[in-house]
Amino acid sequence: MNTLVLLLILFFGGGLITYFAYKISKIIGDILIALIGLTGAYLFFQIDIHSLVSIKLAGLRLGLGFNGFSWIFGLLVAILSPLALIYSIPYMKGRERLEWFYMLFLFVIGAMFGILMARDWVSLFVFWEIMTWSSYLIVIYSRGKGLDKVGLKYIFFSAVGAYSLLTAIVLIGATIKSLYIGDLINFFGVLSLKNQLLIGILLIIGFGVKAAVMPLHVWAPDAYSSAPMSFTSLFSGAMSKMGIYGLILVVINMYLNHGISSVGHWLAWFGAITAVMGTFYAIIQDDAKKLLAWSSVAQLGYIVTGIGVGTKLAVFAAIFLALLHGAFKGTLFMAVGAVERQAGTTKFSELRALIRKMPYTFISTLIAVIALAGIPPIAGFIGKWMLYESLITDGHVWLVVLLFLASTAGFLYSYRILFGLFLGQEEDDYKDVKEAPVLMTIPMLLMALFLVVAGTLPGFVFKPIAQSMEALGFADITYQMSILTNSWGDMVDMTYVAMALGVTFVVFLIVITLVNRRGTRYVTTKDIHTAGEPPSEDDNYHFALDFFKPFERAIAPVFKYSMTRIYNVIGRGVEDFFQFVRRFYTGNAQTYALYVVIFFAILLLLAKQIF
Amino acid sequence: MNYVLNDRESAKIVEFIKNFARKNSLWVLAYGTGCGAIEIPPTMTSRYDAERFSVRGAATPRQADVLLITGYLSVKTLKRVIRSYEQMQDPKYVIGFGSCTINGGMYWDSYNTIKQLDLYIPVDVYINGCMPRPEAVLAGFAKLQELIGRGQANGWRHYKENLEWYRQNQRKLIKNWKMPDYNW
Amino acid sequence: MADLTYENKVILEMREHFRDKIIETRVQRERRVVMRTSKDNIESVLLFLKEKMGFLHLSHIGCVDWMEENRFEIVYILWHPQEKINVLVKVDIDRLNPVAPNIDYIWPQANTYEREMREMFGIEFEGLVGPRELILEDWDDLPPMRRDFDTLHYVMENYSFRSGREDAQNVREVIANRTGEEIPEFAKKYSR
Amino acid sequence: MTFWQTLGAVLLTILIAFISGLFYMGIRRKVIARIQNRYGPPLHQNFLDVMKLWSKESNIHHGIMQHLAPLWMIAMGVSTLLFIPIVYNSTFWANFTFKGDLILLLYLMVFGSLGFALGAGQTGNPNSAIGVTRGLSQMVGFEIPWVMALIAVMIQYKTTSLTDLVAWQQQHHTWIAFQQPFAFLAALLVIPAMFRYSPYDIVIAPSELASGPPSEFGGKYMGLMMSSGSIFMFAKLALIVDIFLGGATSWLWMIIKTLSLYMIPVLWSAINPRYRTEQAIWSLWRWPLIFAVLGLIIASV
Amino acid sequence: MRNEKTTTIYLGPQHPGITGNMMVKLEIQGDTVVKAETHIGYLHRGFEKLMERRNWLQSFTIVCRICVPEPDPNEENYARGVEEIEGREVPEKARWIRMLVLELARIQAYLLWYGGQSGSAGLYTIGQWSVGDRNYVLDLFEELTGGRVYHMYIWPGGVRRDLPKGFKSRVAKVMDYIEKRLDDYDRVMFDNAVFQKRTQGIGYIPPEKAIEWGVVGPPLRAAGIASDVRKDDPYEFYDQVDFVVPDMYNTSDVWARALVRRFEIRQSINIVRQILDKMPDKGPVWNKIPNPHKWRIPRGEAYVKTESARGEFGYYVVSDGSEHPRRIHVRGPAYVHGITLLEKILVGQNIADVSVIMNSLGTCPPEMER
Repeated sequence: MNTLVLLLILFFGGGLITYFAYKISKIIGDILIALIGLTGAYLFFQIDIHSLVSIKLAGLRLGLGFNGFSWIFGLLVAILSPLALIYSIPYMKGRERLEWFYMLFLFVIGAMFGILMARDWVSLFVFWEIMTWSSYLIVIYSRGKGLDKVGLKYIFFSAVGAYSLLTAIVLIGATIKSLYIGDLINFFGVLSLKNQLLIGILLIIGFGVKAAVMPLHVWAPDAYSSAPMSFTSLFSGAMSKMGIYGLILVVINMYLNHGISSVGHWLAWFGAITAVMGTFYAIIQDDAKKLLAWSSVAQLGYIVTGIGVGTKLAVFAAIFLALLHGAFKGTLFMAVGAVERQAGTTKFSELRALIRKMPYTFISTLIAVIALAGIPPIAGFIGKWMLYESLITDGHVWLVVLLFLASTAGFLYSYRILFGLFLGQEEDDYKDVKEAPVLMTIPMLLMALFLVVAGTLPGFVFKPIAQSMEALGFADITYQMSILTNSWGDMVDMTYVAMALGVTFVVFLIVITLVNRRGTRYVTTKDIHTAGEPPSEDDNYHFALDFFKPFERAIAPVFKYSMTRIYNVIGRGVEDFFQFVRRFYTGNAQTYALYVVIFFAILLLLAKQIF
Repeated sequence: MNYVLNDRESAKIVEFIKNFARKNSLWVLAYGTGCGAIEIPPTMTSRYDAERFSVRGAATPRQADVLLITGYLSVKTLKRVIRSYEQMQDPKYVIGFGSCTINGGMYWDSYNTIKQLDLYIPVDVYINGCMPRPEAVLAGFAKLQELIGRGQANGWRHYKENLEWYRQNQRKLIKNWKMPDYNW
Repeated sequence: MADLTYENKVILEMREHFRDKIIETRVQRERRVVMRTSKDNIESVLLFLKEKMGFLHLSHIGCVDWMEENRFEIVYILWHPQEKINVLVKVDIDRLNPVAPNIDYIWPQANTYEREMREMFGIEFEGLVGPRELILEDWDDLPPMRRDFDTLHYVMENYSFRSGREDAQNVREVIANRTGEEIPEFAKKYSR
Repeated sequence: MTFWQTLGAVLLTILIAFISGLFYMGIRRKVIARIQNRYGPPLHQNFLDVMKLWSKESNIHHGIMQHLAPLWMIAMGVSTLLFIPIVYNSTFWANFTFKGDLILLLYLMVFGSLGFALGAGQTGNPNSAIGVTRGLSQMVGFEIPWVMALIAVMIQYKTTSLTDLVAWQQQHHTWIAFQQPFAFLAALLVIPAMFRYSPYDIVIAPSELASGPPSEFGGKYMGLMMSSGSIFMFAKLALIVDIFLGGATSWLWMIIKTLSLYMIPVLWSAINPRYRTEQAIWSLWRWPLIFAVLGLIIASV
Repeated sequence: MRNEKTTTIYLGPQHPGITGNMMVKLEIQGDTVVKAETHIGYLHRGFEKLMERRNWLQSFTIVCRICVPEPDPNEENYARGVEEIEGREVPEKARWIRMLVLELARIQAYLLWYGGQSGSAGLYTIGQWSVGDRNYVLDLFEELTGGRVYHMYIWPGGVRRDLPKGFKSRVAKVMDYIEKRLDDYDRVMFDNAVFQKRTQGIGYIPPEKAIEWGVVGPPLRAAGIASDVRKDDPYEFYDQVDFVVPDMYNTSDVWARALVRRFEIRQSINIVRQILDKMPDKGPVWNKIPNPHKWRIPRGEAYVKTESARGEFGYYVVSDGSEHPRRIHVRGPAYVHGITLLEKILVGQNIADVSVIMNSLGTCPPEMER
């Protein structure tokens, strides 16, 4: 049998088998899902890129098969999913309805592979819906308080996305009489401008929901933080990339390759604003999960900007960032999950000083956060460097400024994750906390290791990206093992960066450790400068609440200003729309229902005009 | 000539350099314990300018070298002084400032001030007077520098070695000993 | 002699309003009016002075221990910001059962004075909120401002003194050793 | 260039930067003392301070991150220095200047502060944490005009490489400060914030936070911090000299230019009180930002 | 139980931002103070108890040590309290000299305040200048009294000794110098936009509550209420000199308090000049007291008050007719300002402003501590 089909069968069939396996015995189920995850990764690497499965069904020509470009996203899913599954085993231990959870989990993975394999719109849509519904069920799986609202928000926005996808597919079918994705790409230039814009924008809305682009991001923070962390690492790390995959398909393959760049530029602006706002929201969160969720929104903003700009280096950077985001956000969500499992909460105001209790989690978090903040020599810097250079050399000055604002402000929440969870005043409350089980730390450490290696020798990651870029239609993709260059010919040699930092660090580590070694001693965090006053039991010396209050005060006017800016761009009355969007946050079911109805009405109107 | 320094001589040279650096960089803990604190600003500011003798303030005990006990110590302050002193990094020096630190001064019969500072923390230099003029304070610092240069300002070592005796004295006064333990 | 009309007016008005509840009134000097009342009436007297007479400002609350007469005398000193007059309201408290009414709802700063008196004299104020310790820490002896607390005795028990001037007995010799000065024969006897 | 030559140049660069940085600090103390009607400490006072700190006999730390904290600083200071061209057209002093560009430097310069912030966080001192939040907030404040000024320069001269910028200025016998005055003004206005001198000394703020993040650092940790501070200070000054003031053809010129540049924040700080955090951010988002926007508009037109 | 909702920060006793040796325990949320608690007692040496053991003359050496930055109002209060109970006359010249000393003390206290206020806002240059210039005033004191800080000069019955030769001209010279320097301070401190931003609108005391809350001195005048003991309850010859009590700076924030002090230090310089003019050249300066060991003060009591640089300084002196004071209770301005008032107005302020507010209220621990 073809490996492609085998892969799908493995996950969908495996999902069903897992369901029954968990009914029989938890241990068998655990072993089974680990096996399925690893087998999936193994099978993925056995896939021949050129193999294609064609099915004729009711007059429709359907096709399954990777191309060079979707393969790179498949790589992300294939590597992240077994790690997430293995991590999930200890993480989910003791929860109820595991069979249900794992079945959906495997369905999501299978559906993601399906989306990437789909060569036609119908199968893409089918897998898209499977992915959406399975993930929706996982989001509401924990049955927590307020989850119905979160789930409603998520499914509502997914529905909006699905309807626009569906409308677009119907439009495509009506205009070019073929549901093959390749056909649309090839004949896109033939379409009238109206159809080009309509189809493209409907598709962008459809994919943009999953990529959490600015006005469509509302669901993301809550959904990311509500799902079990083992799933969120995949949810944010890989599943959001399905949206990115779709956006690349639309923006690069359809528009850019046919000479339309303005849509992309608009998208780039949306992306940059998403990055800034996501960052600002992340800064004011008190919950590590929420913070990471908002940070995901911000990071996806960078990627969307890169795609929107659409130059060679920018798209390269976007794909690189997309892969890295999978790695570091996966790590971070796993780490937060580990903290949640071990310490019982993820609130910054409650947690403190876990570094001595959970050193491995700390190390992987540290590396992932450095990657997230884009500080050399960890890999995150490379993605940011390429993105900035591509924007600067291409003259997108204001986009760079926005992204720089987002990334500098990103240091604030980067620090907060590390400080809030791992540093600060040690208290007896958490003295019994132990390091997470090995099965949880190993996936995190593996990904952290990957980030370090990719920072010094990014060529390993560049290689598949270059291949996929060629599949996208970019010619002459050159890359070197560790040297980055922009189109002006300026370059950065990552080995020198790593060497300069590493050698100095190690040399002085030796110096500072050896000098006066006998006089160096550890003291507890109670022995601090409290102005001479002996610390008392009743007082809290850990500074966690309203961490960035002065910054919040400083950006409060900017906040307001940029919100209105966005809504001006959308082109509606400021006040009305502000009120209108605020309703999403209210979680009132009627408003969502109303919105669905209105949306349908608009769709119908549009459809009437076209057909 | 082929003269090689032996261990003792080289240790001596290292010690000399260390003492030279220590005596020429005295960071004073910003702690006005008693009324003598009023003469510290003049000492530090433009007319007397202690900084030309390499004396400057430090905000926290971790960075400070010199603890200046400016005058009488009440029992409540003694507890904080001990904590501040123990948080300072070796080598550290104490200057007792004013007659109150020497023998209780004019508060000799007060129920709340200590009468003899060196029972509780080791004192390297006393400056007498009530209050000592800034010149006297500078002279005290000069004396301390001289002692450090000769390697004789060893109060901190003495404190470490006789910790039991000091603790006993301290605990006699401080009834509620509620402080974190320092792993000496 | 200056014109003491307002000082007398205060006394008259207080006499009129409180009648025999005001025990003793006199004009001590210009701008100083002294009156005495009893423990039960002190709150109403102070409230009246503040609300009706315009003595808005509480300058001071003092306490004197008249041990021989077995009483504490609490003095509330008020200030009239317009008429520029201090009034001293005195009240006596039994020394064996020192309880006084709390007035920090009238003037918030009275709280500190009362805490101080509680600590220094052991006077309890009914319903006084605030940490017990103001100045002293872990004090377990008599309240120190009471007349029967002997501070010298306490000092002798708890502190040790540097013995006399023994440390300075050989001052002359020390100086002589340092400077190389010759001490004349006659002076050696007195050099201590 | 053999390996040993490169290594020698690297070590010499670090050493010279270290020594001149400490002397600059000494000069600063002296200048401020003179402004304050005082005689001031000797110029070499900072060397003695560093020596004394290294000779401390007991050093405490609250955990591994505090132990590592100064190392991040020194790693950052040294690497930043190595990627900055010091002497124009010199193969010996080239160090790593051809191996990195401005964007790298921008991010490299954050490495140390964030690492140090982690160490300060582990001490558990609330003052340290507050200081860190203030520092990070202020960083957002000054990075925006600073980055915009740099972008203006980059797009005007179509290069992100420092070496190219220096070469352009040396070949045209002019300074970018004259060519791009608005960007230079913006950069000049944020220098006090970059050095955290008054009125932007909100991180250390003795009378509010008791010296803030470094409040638990003493002994060798403080000593290493002072050393790295001097190197990093020199690197920052050299960076601005390279971008705006035409670089230098010899070490002497570099020292003259950096020292005169350094006097600007020093003199400015002597007569200014401290801002509150949000005031600091907004003061940086006012004039510096306006100048930076002007520079950017001029550069992109 | 630990309170997780706030973070505790100790401001003092060992802290560069605290005035003297006291502690303000701040509960903060973000960087906003939600609760402040003043703790004192670090400087308590029980001088009120000690005075009960000393005789009337010995006590006079203790009173000046009550408030370190400005000891002279204490001496003045003590002397006048004793004189009031005993009915002792003071020679005219002594009263002029007392005024001179009090005003010089006020000037040096304000100069020290310049340093504290600007230092707490991070402007160290002013502190270096003004504390340095303060030495010139202290030199005058040294010449007159023999002590830089503790003068022990004003005592019951007069002052301890007459003015040295040529003292008046030296005082006038120092006054000229300081007046010139004040303009420099203005340029760097009051004209500085950053300093204005840091002080305007913080530490607000509602003027309608100010009297009730026990605010005195410059903070009260900064609330627009012209209240000054020198005018309200004149002592010595203050009714014969010409000066203005400022009520035009009435925003009642730190900035207004700074302006009030800036105005008043110039007023004091003026008063000193007037005193130098009006002081008689000749005459006794001390009405001699009997043998101190047998010096009994008749039974009685007195509440005397003096305007110090920080506000009304009151002494409640009680004598039981013996050689020793029965009770001397001190009412310092900081006793109210530093505890209840500070705790009240710190709530809602930024931690960056705590030290600034504290300095503007003139919090001085030694006098609160007794």
